[in-house]
Amino acid sequence: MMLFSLILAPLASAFLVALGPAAMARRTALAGTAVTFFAACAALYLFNWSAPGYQFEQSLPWLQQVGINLSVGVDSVAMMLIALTALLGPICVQSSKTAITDRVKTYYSWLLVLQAAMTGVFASRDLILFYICFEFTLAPMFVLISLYGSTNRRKAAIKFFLYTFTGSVIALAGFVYVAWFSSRLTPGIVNAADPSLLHEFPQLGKWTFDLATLEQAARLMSPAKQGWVLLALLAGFAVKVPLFPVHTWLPLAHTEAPTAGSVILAGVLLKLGTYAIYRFALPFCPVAIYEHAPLISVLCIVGILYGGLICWVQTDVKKLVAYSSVAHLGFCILGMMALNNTGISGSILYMINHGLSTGALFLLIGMIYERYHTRSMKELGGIAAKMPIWATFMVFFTMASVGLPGLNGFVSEFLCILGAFQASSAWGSPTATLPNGLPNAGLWGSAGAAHPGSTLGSLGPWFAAVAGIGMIVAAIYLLYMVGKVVWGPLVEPHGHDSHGGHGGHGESESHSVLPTDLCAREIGVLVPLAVLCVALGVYPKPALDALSGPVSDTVRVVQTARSNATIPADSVKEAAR
Amino acid sequence: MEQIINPYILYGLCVLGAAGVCLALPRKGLSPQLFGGLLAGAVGGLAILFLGLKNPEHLPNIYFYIFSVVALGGALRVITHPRPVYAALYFVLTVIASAGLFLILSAEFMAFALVIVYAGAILITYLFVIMLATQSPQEDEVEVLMEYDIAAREPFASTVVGFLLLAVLTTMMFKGVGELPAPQVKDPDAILAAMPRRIESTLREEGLMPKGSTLKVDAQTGDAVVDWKHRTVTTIDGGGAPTVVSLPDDLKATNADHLGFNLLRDHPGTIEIAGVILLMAMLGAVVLSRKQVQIDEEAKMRQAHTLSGASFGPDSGTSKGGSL
Amino acid sequence: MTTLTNILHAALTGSIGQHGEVAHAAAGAAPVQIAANGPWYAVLIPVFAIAAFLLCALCAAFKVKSKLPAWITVACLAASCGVSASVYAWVSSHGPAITYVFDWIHVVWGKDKGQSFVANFAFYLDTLTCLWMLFVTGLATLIALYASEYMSHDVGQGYNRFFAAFSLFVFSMACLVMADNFILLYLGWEGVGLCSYLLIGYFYKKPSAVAAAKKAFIVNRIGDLFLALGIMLCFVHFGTVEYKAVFAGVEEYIKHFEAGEFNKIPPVAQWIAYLLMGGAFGKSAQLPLYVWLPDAMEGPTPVSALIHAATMVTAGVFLIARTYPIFMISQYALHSVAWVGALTALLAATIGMAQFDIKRIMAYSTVSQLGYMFAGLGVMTSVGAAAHVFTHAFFKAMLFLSCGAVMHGFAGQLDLRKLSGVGSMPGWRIVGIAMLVGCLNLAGFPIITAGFWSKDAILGGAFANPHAQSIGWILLLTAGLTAYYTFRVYFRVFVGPQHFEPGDELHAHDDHGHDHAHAGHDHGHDGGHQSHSHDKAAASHDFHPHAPGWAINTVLAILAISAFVVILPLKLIPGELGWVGQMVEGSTARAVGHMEHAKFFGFDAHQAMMVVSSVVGLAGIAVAFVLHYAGRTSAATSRADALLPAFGPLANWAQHKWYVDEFYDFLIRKPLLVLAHLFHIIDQYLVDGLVDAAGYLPRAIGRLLRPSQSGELHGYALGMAGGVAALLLIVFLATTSW
Amino acid sequence: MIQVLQTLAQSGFPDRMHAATLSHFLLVSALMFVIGLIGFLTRRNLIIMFLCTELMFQAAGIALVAFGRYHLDFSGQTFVIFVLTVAAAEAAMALALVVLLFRRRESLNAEEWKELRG
Repeated sequence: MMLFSLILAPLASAFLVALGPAAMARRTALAGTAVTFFAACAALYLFNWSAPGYQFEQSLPWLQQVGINLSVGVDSVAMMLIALTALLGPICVQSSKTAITDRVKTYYSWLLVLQAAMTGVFASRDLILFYICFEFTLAPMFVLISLYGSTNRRKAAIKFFLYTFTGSVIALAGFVYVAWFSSRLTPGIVNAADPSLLHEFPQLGKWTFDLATLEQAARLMSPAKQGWVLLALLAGFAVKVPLFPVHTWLPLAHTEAPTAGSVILAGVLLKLGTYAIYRFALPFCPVAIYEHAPLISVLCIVGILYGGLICWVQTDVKKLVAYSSVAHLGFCILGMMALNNTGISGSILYMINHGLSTGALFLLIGMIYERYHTRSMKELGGIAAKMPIWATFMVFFTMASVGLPGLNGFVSEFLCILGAFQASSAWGSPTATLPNGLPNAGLWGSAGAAHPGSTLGSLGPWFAAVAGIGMIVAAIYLLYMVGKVVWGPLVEPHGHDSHGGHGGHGESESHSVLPTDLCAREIGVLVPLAVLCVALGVYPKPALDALSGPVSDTVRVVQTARSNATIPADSVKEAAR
Repeated sequence: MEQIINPYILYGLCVLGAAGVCLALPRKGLSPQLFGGLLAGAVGGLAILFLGLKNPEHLPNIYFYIFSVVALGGALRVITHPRPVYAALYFVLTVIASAGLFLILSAEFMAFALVIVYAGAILITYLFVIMLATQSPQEDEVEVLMEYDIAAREPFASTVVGFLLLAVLTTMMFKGVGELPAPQVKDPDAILAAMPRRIESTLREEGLMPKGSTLKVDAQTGDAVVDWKHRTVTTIDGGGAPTVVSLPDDLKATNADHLGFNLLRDHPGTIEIAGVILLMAMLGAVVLSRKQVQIDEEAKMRQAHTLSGASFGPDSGTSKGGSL
Repeated sequence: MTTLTNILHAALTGSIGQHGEVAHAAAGAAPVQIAANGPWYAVLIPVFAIAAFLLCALCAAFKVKSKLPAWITVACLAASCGVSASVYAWVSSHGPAITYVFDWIHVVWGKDKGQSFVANFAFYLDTLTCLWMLFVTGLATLIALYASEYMSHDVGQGYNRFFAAFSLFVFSMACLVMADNFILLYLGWEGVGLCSYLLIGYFYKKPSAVAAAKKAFIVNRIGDLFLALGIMLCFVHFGTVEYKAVFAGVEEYIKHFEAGEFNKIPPVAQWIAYLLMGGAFGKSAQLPLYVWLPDAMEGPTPVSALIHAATMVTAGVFLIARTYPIFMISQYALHSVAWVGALTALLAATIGMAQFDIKRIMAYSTVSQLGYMFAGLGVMTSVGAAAHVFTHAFFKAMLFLSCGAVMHGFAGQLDLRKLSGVGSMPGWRIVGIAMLVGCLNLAGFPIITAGFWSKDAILGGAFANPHAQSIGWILLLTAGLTAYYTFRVYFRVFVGPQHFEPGDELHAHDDHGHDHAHAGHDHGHDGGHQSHSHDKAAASHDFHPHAPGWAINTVLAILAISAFVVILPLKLIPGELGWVGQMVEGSTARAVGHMEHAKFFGFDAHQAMMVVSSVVGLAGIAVAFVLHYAGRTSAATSRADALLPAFGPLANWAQHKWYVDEFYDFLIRKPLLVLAHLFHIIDQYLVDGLVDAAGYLPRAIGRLLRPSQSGELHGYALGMAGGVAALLLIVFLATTSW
Repeated sequence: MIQVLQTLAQSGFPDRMHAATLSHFLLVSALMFVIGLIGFLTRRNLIIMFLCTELMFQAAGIALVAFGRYHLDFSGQTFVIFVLTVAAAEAAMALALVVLLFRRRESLNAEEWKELRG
C-alpha cells in the first residue's frame, strides 16, 4: 500500500488543488507534496536496504485477460529515485511561489499529476502500467511548458511531446513484442533453452506483462531478436535520456519550460530514460546490449564532447545547463554500458546526483530570471557583488556538477568512467591464462599479466580516456558560465537598477516581491539539495551498498547471457590474436 | 451453371452504354444528347435481348419489357434534362414504371404504395421546393436555365466510374444468380392459419359454418388448426362435436396480408425505428426551416446584383452566368 | 640483491597484503609492518582545518565584520600543526601506520582481489606524510597570520571568504598528503584545485583574475584527467587503489627493475607512471602545463605564497615521491620526469629573466624550482627533491610575502622599473632583510643557505647519474640564471636610490566605484588605501608607502630565521641531507637500485658540485650586481638595458614568455572554440534540422493530399463510387476461382 | 385494365421464378442504380442530385422485390417499405436543407459549398 499511497497522494492533492480556490492552490500543493515527501521518508525508513529484490510489492488485478495488473514494487534503485522525486516535489512547489502567479490551479494540479506519474514509473512492476505512467508524464509537462514557459514555449512543448512520444510508441512495440514472445513460449522451448527456467513460468503460454516473467522470457530470444527489441527500446528511452543524435528537444524544452518544469525535467524526467534502460534494456536483451555497448558508448562519448563544446558557445545560461545535461547523461549511460558493478552503480548514482545538482542549477537560474528577466550571459555578469548568497550556491552546485571530489558528482562520474575503463575483454580474463595454456595477451604488449581489476566488456581505456576529456570540457563550460555570470564586473540588464521604479512593469513588480539577494524561502529550497550533495559526496557508502544487490543481479544476468550466447567468445578472439 | 450472359458481351455493352450515357448528359452548346440517349437505350435493349436469347425459355412477362424501357428511359431523362421540373416529372414516370415492375413481381401493395407515397407525396414536395428555389421568369422573358443545370460536371469520369461499377456489379450478379439456391415453395396461404377470425368470418359468409360453432384453434398459439393438404379446418359446434369443413377456394392470403405479417410479426423493432426516423426527420425539417439564415456579404451583393440586373438590364441576370 | 630487497621491504612498508596474506619476507630482515591503527589524533589535522572552514563560513553567513575568521584560522591551523608534530612523534617511534576514519566509496562485487573498489577516508602516515604535513601546516599558520593583516582592508567583505577558502585549502592538502589511497588523494588534489580557483579569483571583479582562476582550474583538470586515468589503470592492474596493496603488488616488479629486466614488467604496469606523471605535471606547473601558474599571481599574495609557491604546487612532487616505486618500475618514466623538469627549469628561468613584474618573476622562479625538484626525482635523488621542496617552501614563501608587503605598501606596484631602494626606506627594514635572505637562498649562496644545500643535492645527483649528465648541465645553467634574475630583483627594488611610483590600484578602484561606490571601494584592489581620496591627481601626490605592520613583520622575521634554521636539520643530522634524508629514506619515496656513480671530470660529482654550483651562483649574483646595481641612478634604467640589443629578438620573446600562451591559444583554444561553434551550428541546423524535417514530412504529405479534399460534394461522391467499385472488384477477384 | 392488372399479377406467383428471369430484373435494377449514380455525380443542381438518390433507392427497391419474389419471401417488400421510409425522411430533411442553403447563397449549385475544403 506504501507505493500506491505515494502515487495516489499527489494525485489526490491534484484534485484538491483543482477543486479548491486559487488562493489556496499553492498551499494545498505544498501540503500534498509534503505529505508525499514524508510518506517517502517513511518508505525509506521501512525499506530493508540490505535485502536484494523487490519490496512493498503489491498487485491489483486489472485487465487479467491479457495479463495486465496494477502491480508495483521497488528495489533499492527505484526506491532512491522515488525518494528523489518526492524530494523535488515540495522544492518545485516552493520555488514557484513568485514565478507563477497566473492560472495557479492548473499549474499546481499538473505539477502534482506529474509527480504521481513519475512515481508510478519507478514503482511499476508491470510493463503496461509502466508505459502508461511513462507516457502520462508527457501531458503534464506539455501543459507546464506550453502554458507557463517563455516566448517560444509552444514549439518547445510540441517538439518535446511529439519527439518523446514517437520514441516511446516504438518502445511500446518492443514491449508488446516481448510479451508476445513470452506468450508463445511452450515448455518445450523453455526446456530446450534451460530446464531450470521452467519453474520461472507459472503460466506458460499466457499473455502477461509481469516484469519478472518477461525478464526470464526475453532472455530466451535469439541475439538478433534481442537486437531488434533493444533498438525499439532505445528508440523510446534514448530520446528521453537523451543520447546524442536525439537530444535536440531537450535544450529547447529546458529553455522554454518554467523553472519548476526544468527542475523536474532535469531532475527526474531524464532519469526515466536511464532508469528504463537499466530496468528493461539490460535484462531484456543482455546479449544485444553486450554486442552493441561500444556503439551506444560512442554515442554517449560524442554526446559528452559535442554537448560540452556546444555549452561553451551558448549565451543563454539555461540552454548551457540544458546542453550540459546531454553531456552528463552521456556519462551515465556510458557507465551503464560498461556492464560491470562499478559502471552500473556509478550510473545509478549519477541519476540521483545529476538530479540534485542540475536541478539546483536550474533553480538558481530561475531565481536570477525572476529578478532580471533575462538569462543571457551578455546581459548578466558579476552577480556575486550583488547577490553573494546566490553566488555561493551557484559556485557550489557548479562544482558539484563539474564533479569535484567530496561532492556528489565525483563519485558517480568517477565510477562511470572507471567502469568503462575496466570493461574490456582486451584486458584478458581475470584468470591469468587461457584454457589452452597460451599466455594472456595484454593490451599493450605480449607480456603475460593478470589484471585483477578488469572486467569482461566491450569498452576499454580508450573509451574512458576520451570520455574523460569530457571532464575537462565540463570544467571549461561551467567555469566559463560562472566566470561570466557570477564573477567579473557587475553587469545588469538595461533598465534594471536599484531604484526599481521605472522600467517594465514586470520588473517593478518583481522588485516589490523579491529582495536583492535570495530570500529565506529560496535558501530553504536550495539547502536540502546542497546538504544531499555533500552527504552523497562524503558518505556515498550507504547508497552504494544498497545498490550492490540489484546491480550485481543485473551484471550477473548480462554476463551469464553473454557467456551462454553463441556470439564469438572472447577467448576465441584472443587466441586468434 | 454457366454465366447467364457472356462477360465480354457484357463489358462491350457497358462500354457502349457508358459512351451513350456520357453523350446523353447535358452539355453547353451543341450536344448529341438525343444520339447519346438512343445509343444508351439501344445498348440497354441489347443487354436485355442478349439476356433473353441466352435463356429463351425463361423470358419474363411481356410487360416487363414495356415497364423497364419506360423506367430506364425516364431515369435517363431525369439525369439528362436540364430543367429540374421536368426531371422531377420524368422521375414520376420512372416511379410509375417501377410500380409496374413491382406488379410483375407480385408486389401489388408495394406497387401502389410506391405510386402513392413517391409519386404522390415525395415528388410533390420536390416540385414545391423546385418552385421555391427557382426564380420565376418575368413576364416578358423566357425562362432562365441556370448555368449549373446546363452543363454536366465531369461527365466522362462519372460515367466511367458508374459503368465500371455496373460492369463489376453485373458480372458478380450474373455469376452469383446462377448459383442461387432454388427457392423453397411454400403454400402462400399458410399464414391464413394465423388469422382464425378471417377464416371464421369467410366460412360464415359462405354459410359453411353454422351459428354457435367455433373454429378449432391451437390452444397455445391461438392459430386455426388447418389441414392444408385438403384445405380443411375443423369447426366445433356448441356441443363440442368437431366437424371438418373445407375452405372455400377464394379464401386466399393477399399480398397485403403477407406484407402485414412480415412487417409486424417479423420486423416489429425495425418498424419502431422507422417510426422514430420519420419523427426525427419531421422535427429536423421543422427546426431547419425555422432557422434564420445569415446571408453572407457575397450572397447579398449577388442578390442585389441580380435584382438590379433584373430590373435594369434584361440580359444581365439571365442565362449564361450573368449572375455569376 | 637480497639486501636491496630487504631495504625495499622497509621502504615499501607494504609487506602485509590487503587481505591479510603475509608477503614473503626476505631472509635476514623483518619486514616493516604497517600498523593498522595509526594514532587517532591524525584525524584532527584535517578536522581542525575543516572546522576552521566551517567557522569561517558561519562568519560569512552572519556577515562578521571583524578579524575573527583570521584568528579562527590561525588558531585551528596552529592546532593542526601541533597535531602534525605529535603524529610525527608517533610515526618516528612506531613506524608507518594507517589511521582509518570512515568508509567512503565501496563498490563490492566479489571476494577476490580486484573484485571490489574500495576507497576509504583513511590516512597513510609515514615520514614522507609527516614531512609534508609539518611544513604545510606550519607555513599555512604563518601565512594565515600574515594574511590577517594583509587582507585587513577587506574585513567584512571578502575577509570571511578568503579565510574559508584558505582553511579549505589546508584541509584538501591534508587529504592529498595523508591519503591512504589514490581516490582520497584525488579528492585532495581537486580540492586544492578548487581552493586555488577560488583564491586566484578572489578579486572577482577583475576580469584578469577570473580568467586566471579559470585557466588554473582547467589546465589543472587536464592534468587531473591523466591522474584519474592513471588511478584507473592502477586499479585495473593491481585490483586496488590503496597504497599499501598497490605497493605490495609493485614489490614483485621491483626485482625486475633491479635486475634491469624491464621487459618482464607488464607494459600496463609501466604505463601507470606515465599517466600519474601527467597529473603531477599539471598540478606542479611543468611543461607543457605550466602556463597557469604565472597567471595565478592574480590572487592575493598570501595565496601565491602558500598555494602557488610553497605547498600546492609541490603536490606533483609529492605524488611522484609517494608513488616512487611505480615510477621506478617504468622504464622511461623517471627519465621523462627528469627531462621535463630540467627543460621546465630552464624555460621558466629564461622567461623569469626578462620579466619586470616582481611577482611574476617569483612565479617563474617557482616553476623553475619545481622543475628542479622534478629533475631531482627523475635522476633518482628523491631525497634531494624532497629537501628542495622543504627549503623552497620556506624561502619562496618568504620571497612572495616580501613582494606582497611591497605590493601592499605601494598600492599594487610590482614593476621593478618603478621601485628602487625600498629596503632602506623607514619601516621596510625587515622586508628588505627577508628579501635578501630569500634571494640568497634562491640563488643558492654557498654554505650558509639551505637553498644551496638542497639544490646542490639535485645537481650532484644529476651528475652522479650516468644517464643524466645533460640534465645536470641544463640544471647548472639554470642555477646561474636563477641567481642572476633573483638578484636582479633585489638590486633593483630593495637597494639603490630611493624611488617609487604607486601602483594603479587606487585608480582601479576609482574606475570600479562609479555606480557601486561603497562596494567598489573595498573590493577589486589589492593593497589600496582606504584613507586616500578617490581623486587620481591627489592619489599620486599624497601617496605615502604603507609600511607593513606587526603581523607581516613577525611572519617575515620568523620565516627569515627559519630559512637559516632549516639548514640545521639538513646538515647537523647525519646522513645525506640529514633529517629530510631520514624522512625520505624511511618512506615509499626511497630510491632503490644501484647504479654506478658517474664522475664529474674525474671528481666525485657531489663534492665537485659544491664548488661548481657555488661558483655559478656567485657568478650570477655578480652579473646582476654589475648590470643592475653598480652605478644605477634611477629606478627605470640600468646597464642591462644597453645589453638588450645584443640578444636580438630573444629578449623580447622571453619577455613575452616565448609566446607559449599565444601558441596554446592558437593551437588548442581557438580550434576548440571554432569546433564548438561548428557543433552548435550542426546541432541547430543538421541534427535538429533532421528532426524538424521529420516533423515536416507528415505536413508535406498532408499538403500533397490536400487537394483531394476539395470540399466539393461531387468529388467525394466520385471517390466513394469509385471506391465501392474498386472494393467490389477486389472482393470479386479475390473470391473468384478462375 | 383489370385484365392487364390480372395478367400482371398472374406472373406465376406463387410458382418459382427462374434465376434467368430474376437476372432481367436485377439488370434493370443495376442499370437504374448506375444511371442514378451517374446523375448524382454529374448534375450540379442539388435537387436533381437528390432526385438521383431517389433513383438509386428505386433501383434498390426493384432488386429487393425481385429477390423477395425469387425466394418467395416477403421481407424484400418489407424492406422496400423501410427504404420508402428513409427516402421520405431524407426528402424531408434534405429538402429543408436545400431550402436553407438556397436562401443563403441564392443558388442550387452544389459546387457553391466548399467549406470542407482542406
